[in-house]
Amino acid sequence: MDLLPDEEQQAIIDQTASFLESELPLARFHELGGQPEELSDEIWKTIAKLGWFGLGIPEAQGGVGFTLAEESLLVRELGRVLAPPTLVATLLGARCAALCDAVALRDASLAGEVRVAWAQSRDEFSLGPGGAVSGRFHVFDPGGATHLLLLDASGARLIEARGLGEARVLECLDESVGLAEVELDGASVLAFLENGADSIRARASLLVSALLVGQCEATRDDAVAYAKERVQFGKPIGVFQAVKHPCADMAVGCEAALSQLVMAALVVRDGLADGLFQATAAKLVAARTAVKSAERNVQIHGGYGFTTEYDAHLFVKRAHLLDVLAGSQRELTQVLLAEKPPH
Amino acid sequence: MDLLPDEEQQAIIDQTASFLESELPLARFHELGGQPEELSDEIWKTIAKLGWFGLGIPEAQGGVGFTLAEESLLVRELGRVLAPPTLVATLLGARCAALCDAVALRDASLAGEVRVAWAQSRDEFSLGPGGAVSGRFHVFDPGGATHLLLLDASGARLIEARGLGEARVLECLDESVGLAEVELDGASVLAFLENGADSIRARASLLVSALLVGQCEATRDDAVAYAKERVQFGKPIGVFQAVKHPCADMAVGCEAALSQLVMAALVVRDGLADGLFQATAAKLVAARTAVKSAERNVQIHGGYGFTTEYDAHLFVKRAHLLDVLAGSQRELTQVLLAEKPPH
Amino acid sequence: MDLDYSQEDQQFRKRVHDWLAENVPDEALPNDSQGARDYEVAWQRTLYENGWAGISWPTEYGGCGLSLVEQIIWHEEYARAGAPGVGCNFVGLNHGGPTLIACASEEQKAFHLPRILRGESVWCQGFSEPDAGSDLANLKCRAEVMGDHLLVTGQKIWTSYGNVADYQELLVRTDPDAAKHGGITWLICDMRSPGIEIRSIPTMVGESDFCEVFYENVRIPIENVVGEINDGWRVAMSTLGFERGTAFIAQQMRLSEVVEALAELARDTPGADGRPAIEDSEIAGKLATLRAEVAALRSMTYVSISRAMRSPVPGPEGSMTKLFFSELGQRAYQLSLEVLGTGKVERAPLSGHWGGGTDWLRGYLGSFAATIGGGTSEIMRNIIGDRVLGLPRDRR
Amino acid sequence: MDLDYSQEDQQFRKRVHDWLAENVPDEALPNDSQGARDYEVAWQRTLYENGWAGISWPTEYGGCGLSLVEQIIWHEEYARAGAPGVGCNFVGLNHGGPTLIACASEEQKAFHLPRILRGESVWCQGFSEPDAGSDLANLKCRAEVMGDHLLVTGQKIWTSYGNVADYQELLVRTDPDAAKHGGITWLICDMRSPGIEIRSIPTMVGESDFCEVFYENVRIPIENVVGEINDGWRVAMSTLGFERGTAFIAQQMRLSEVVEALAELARDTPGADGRPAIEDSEIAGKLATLRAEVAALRSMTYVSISRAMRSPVPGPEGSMTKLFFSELGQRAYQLSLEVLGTGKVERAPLSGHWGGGTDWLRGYLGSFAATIGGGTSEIMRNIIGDRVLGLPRDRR
Repeated sequence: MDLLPDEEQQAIIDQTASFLESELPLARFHELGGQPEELSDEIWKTIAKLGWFGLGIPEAQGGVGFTLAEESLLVRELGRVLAPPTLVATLLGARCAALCDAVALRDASLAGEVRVAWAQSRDEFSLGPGGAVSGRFHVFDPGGATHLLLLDASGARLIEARGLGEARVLECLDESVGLAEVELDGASVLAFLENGADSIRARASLLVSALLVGQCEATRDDAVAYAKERVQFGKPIGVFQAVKHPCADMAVGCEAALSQLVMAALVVRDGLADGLFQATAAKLVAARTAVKSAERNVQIHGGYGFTTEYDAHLFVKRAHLLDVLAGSQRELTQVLLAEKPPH
Repeated sequence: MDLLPDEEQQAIIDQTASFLESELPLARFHELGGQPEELSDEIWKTIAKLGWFGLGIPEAQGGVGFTLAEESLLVRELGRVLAPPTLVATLLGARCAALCDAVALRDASLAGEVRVAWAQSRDEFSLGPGGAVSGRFHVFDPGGATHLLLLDASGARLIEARGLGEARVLECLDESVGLAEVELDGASVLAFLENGADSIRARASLLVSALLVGQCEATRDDAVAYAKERVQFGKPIGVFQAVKHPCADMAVGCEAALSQLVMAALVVRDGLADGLFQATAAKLVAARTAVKSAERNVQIHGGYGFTTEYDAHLFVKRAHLLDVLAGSQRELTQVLLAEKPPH
Repeated sequence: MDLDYSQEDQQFRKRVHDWLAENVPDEALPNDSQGARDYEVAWQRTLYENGWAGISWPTEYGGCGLSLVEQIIWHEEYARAGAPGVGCNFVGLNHGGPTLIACASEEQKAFHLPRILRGESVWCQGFSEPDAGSDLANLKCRAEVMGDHLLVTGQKIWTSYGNVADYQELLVRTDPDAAKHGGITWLICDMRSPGIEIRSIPTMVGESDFCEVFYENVRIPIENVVGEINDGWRVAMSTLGFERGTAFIAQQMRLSEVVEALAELARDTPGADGRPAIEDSEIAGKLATLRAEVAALRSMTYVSISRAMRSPVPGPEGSMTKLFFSELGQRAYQLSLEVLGTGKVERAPLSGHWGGGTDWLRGYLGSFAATIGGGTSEIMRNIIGDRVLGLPRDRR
Repeated sequence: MDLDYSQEDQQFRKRVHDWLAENVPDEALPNDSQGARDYEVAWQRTLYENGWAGISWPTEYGGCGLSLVEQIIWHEEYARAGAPGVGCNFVGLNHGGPTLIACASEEQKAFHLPRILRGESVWCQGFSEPDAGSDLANLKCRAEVMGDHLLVTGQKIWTSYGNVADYQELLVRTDPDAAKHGGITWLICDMRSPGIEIRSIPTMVGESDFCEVFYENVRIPIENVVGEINDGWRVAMSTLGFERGTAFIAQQMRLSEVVEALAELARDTPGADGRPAIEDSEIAGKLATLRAEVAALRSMTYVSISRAMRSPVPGPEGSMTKLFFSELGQRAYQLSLEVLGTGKVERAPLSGHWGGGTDWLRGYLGSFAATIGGGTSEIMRNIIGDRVLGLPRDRR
C-alpha cells in the first residue's frame, strides 16, 4: 500500500514537467491572443516520440507498457500547463485502437499521425445499421483533427473526421480551445471499445480528472505566488485571512482531488470492482475544486484577475470546459448514486 | 415612500423591547434547564392587556386598530428574545376568529383566555363533512394550548385542543419549545379564514419572518459582542478577518431580511397584487439567514458556542424550528416560482 | 412606514413614463468604443434638451434637482423603459460632476458642469494605481507644483472609458513626505494633454474599456486643482457613497431582469432527463432563492433611500447593498451555467456591447468585476465590520 | 504506487477479522458516564488480554508495535466489525501514553504505561483554559515549585471524561516571566488529589462529558513532571500530529457509514412531492457529492500514511485532512436535516451514548464540535496557509 510515486514514476513526472516548461509553458497563452491553440506537427511528433500516446498500452500492442497510474501522473502535468485536451483524447483513442486490434490506426496514433478530438453529444445520439452514428456534437480542438472520440456509458467510439470541413465553427467559452458543431449522419465507427473489462469510461473520467487536478494545483500555486508578492496596506496580501484562508481551502481541495485521483487510478488499473465509482468520484471532486479554486483565484488577483494579462482567467474558462468532458456533474451524480461505494 | 418606522411605530418597538427585557430576557433560558417554556397565566394576561393579540385587528372588531406593519415590528422584538412561537399563533388565531365573526373566541383570545398552538401537518390532511379535519400533526407549544392553528394554501383553521391530553409527547429539536404528535380524526373547525382578500397565508409567513428577523439580529449582536470581548493572541478576535467577515455577512443578511420584511408587510397590508410573493420572499431570506448566522455564531464562540452556557445554541435550534412553520423552504420555492415577481 | 406616492409624484411618474416611451432610441448600442461614445453622448444631449440631465444635481447647476422620491421614480421608469445605460457619462454625471459641485471653485463649475450635462465632455477616473488598489491612499502618481502648473508623472489603472474621455478626475501625490492620506491633490486633467499615453487592458470578457494611463511630465494648470493642494483626499471622499444612491436602482432592476431571463432559460433548456431544467428541484430552488434575494435587494435600496431622506450624510450601510448586489449577480450567472449544462461551453455570437442581458457566458465572466471593482468584497466586509458593526480594527 | 498488501499482511487481516468477529461485545454502550467508563475499560482489558492493546505502541512498552500497514488493517477491520469506540481511553492510548513514551522517565513509563494498556487508568487532558483556547500557549494555570512538589492553582476547560478520569496530562505555567511558549511544564496529575473540583459543562447536544477542572493549591509530587520544568511546550508538541495518524481511519469509516445511512434515509423519507427524497435532484446531487468526498477523504488518509511510511516526522498536511473531515461531517448532517424536511424538528428517543449513528438531530448538533475541537477550522486554515503554503504570517 503506497500512494506516492516511486522513483520511476517520479522520473516520468520530472521529464514531462521539464519538457512542458520549455515547449508548452503557461506563458504561451499571451501569444495566442485569444485564438484556439493548435499544436504544430513538429511538437506533436516529438510528443509521440516521447511515448505519451502509448504510455499505458501494453508493449505487446506496441505501447510503452506502463499503466494508468503513470498515465495519470503524466496527464496531471499536462493539466498544470492547460495543455490542449486533444492530447488526452488522442491518448484514449490510441488505446481504443490498440485494444480493438485496429492495428493501422493504433500505429498511426503512436507515430503522431493521428489527432483525436473530443466529441460531446448535444443530445442522445442514435446508432444505425452496423453501429453507424448519427447526431449533433460539439467537437473540441477540431483544428487538424483526424478523428473524433465519442464516449458514452456503452464505451468509446472512434470516427473519422471527414466532413469536419463543413462543421459550424463556434466560439468556445475557453477561447484557447477550438469548438465546432458537427452533424453526423450515419458515420461509420472505426473502432468501438466496449465499456467492459477495460473500463474505458472510468479511464476517460480519470484522465480528465488528472487534467483537472493539475489545473487545481496550478491555480493554487498561482494564487499563493500572487498572495506572497502583492503588497497592500504595507503587507503581502497573503497575511490577511481573507486571502490566506481561501488559499488554504484551495490547498485542501488539491490534496483531496489528487489523493482521490491516485487511489482511483490504482483501483481502475487493478480492475477492482469499485473502479467506476472511484474514477467518477475523482472527476466530481476535481471538477468542483477546479471551478471553485479558479473563481477564487480571480478574486484574489483583484482587478488583475479580471484581465487577460494574468493567467487567472485561463483557469476559470478551462475548468468549465473540462467539467463537461467525460461526464458532466449531473451524469456523475447518477453514477455515484448507482454504484456501490467501497466499504 | 418610507420604510423606516415613524414615531408611533418606534414607540411600539421601544415599549415592547423594554417589556421583554424585564419579563422575557434571553437569560431566562438558563433557568429553563432544557425544558419547554410555558408562559404563566399572569404574564399571558399582561400580554393580552398590552394589546398584542389584537394589535392589527380593526377597532370595530375589538382590536387595537394598527396594521400588519406594527405587528411585524412587535413580532420582530419577540424574535430577538426567542419568545414562544405560540404567541404568534395566538395573534393569528385572534385575527382568524375576528374576521370569521367568531366573536366569543375572538374576545376570549384578546382577553388572554386562549392559547393557540401551531399545528404542522405531517402529511396532507383530509377534510371530511362540514370541513372536519383528519390527519397527523406536530403541535408546538402544546402546554396549556386551548386551540390549534392549521395553515395551508387554502387558509387558516382554528380547532379546539381537546384530546391533546392523549397526544404523544415528543422531544423537540429546540428543547425550549414543547412538541407533541396529535392525531385528529374529524375534528371540527371553529373558524376557517379562507386565504382570500385577507391573505392569512401571507400574514402567517410574514410574522414568522418577523420572528426570524429578530432572531437574526440577536444572533448578529451576540456574535459581534463576543468578537469584541473575547481576546486571543493578544487581540479581540473581532480584528481577525476569519471572525470579522462572517460577522459582516450576518449584518448583510440582517439588512436584507429586515428590509424585505418591512417591504412585504406594507405590500400585504396595502393589499397589493404581489403580497404573497413578497411575504414568501421575506420568509425564505429570513430563514436562510437565520440558520446560517446561527451556525456561524456557534463557530465564532468556539468551544463555548457548543455549550448551553452561552446563547449560541439556542439560535441554531430555534432557527430550524421557525424554518418549518408557515411554509418550509421547499413549499416557499413553489410559491416563489408560481407567483409573478413585481417589476 | 408606507409605500405611498403623493399625487404630484404620481403625475411625475406619468410624465417620465410618457416622455421615455416616446424618446428611448430603438437603435442598439454600437459595438466599438467610439461608436458607443457617440451613441451615449447623443442620448445625453437628448436628455439635456428635454430637461432630464443631471436628475440628482441641484437646479442652480443646471440639474433637475429631483427629490429622492422623484429620483426613485425616474430610475424605475428609466429601467422599465429599457433606456440606454449611462455608459461613458457615468463618471461625469455620478462622480466627477458631484465632486465639482461639492468642492470646486465657481469658475471650475461654470466651465465643466454644463459640458457634462450637455454630453459635451466625457469624464473618466484616475484614482487606482498598480500598487494602490484596495489600498487607494497608497497612490504614488507624482505631481510637482511649478508655479502656475503641476507636472505629473506616474501611472493610473482601471480607468474605464479612458480611451474616449475628455477629462479625468485625477488624484496625485503632491507631498511625498506627508502621512498616507495627506499630500494628495485632486486635479482636473485634460486627457489630450501632451505626455499622456493610454493603453487598453483586455479583460477576460473580451472587452477593452479598461485603460491604463501613463503620464510623463504632463503639464496641468494650477487652476485645475480642485480644493486645496494636499487636500485631495477630503475632496475625493466628499462623494463617497454617492455611487450607492438612487442611481443604483437601475442596476438592480437590470439584475431583476437577468433573473427573470434566467427563469425563461430554465424553462426553455432541457435538463439532464429531457424535461425542462426548471423542473429540476435544485435549479428550481436556486431560482426561487434568487428571486427572493432580488426582491430583498430592492427592499434594501428603498430602506437606504428612506435613511437618506432623514439624514443627508450617507452611512456605511451602502457597503452592505454593494456586497449583497455583487455576490447575488455572480450567483445568478453561475446558475445560468448550471442551467446550460454541457451547453455552457458555447458562446453566443457577439452582438453589441455587453449589457448584462442573456449572453450568459459573457455575463458570467463579466460578473467577476462586480466583487472587485468599486471596492472588493473583502474591503466591503472590512468596512461593514469596522464601521457598521464597530468591530475593533487591526493596527495597520 | 500500489494498493497491494503482502501475504503476511493479508494473513494479519484475517486474524484481526476473526478475532473481532468473535469478541466484539453485543451489549450497547450504557447511557451514563460511569457505566460507559466501566464498559470501555472492560473492553480495553479484553483487548489487552488478547494482545491487542496499544496497537501503535512499541512492543518494549507492552504495545503491539504494528507497522503502519498493519495499523491500517486493524482500524479498517475494527470499524467494519462495529467494535466499540475508544471513548474514555482515547487520551491515555492516543495522546498521554505516547507522550510518556516520547518524553517520560523510565519510572514514569513503568508505572503508567501498563495501567493504560490494561484499562486500569483512564486519562484526560488538561491543556485548554478559558482564555487559552485557540491561543493555547497563553495558558495561565499556575504551578509553584515548592521543593519536592508543585502547588497548582488555576482552571482548565474542555476536559473530556474529566469526570471519570484517574490521571490528567496537565500543562501549567511554572515561570510567568518567561516568553509565551517558555515557562510551561507538563505534569501527571492524579485526578483524586485534594483541591481539585470537577464540573460538567452541558453541551448543546445534551451530553456532559466535557468538564471544567478547578485547582486550588493542588499538591503534585515533583516526580510527576515529565521532561524538565519549563520544557512542557516541547513535551506537549512531541505528539502533535499523533492524533491524525492511522487512528483517524476509524472515524472516517464511521463517517462513510453515516453517509450511507443518509442515503438510506433519503430512500425511506418522502420528499415534498411524496416521492422518496433521494429522487429530488438537489438531494441526489448533494448525496453523490458526499459519497465522492468521503472516498476522497479516505484517499487523503492513505496518502498521509504513505507519507508517514517515508518520513516519521508528521508534516502539517494532517491539518488538511482534519479540516476536510470536519466540514464534510457537518455537511452530511446538514443534509440529513434537509432530507427530514419538516420532520427535522422531532428528536429520536434517546438511546445510548451518541456515536454518530442515525440519530440525525444529535448528529447535527454534535457536528459543531468537529470544526472547533482539536483546533478550530480557522486555526487549521492559518496552519495550512503558513506551514503548507508558506504564506507570510501576520506579526502577532
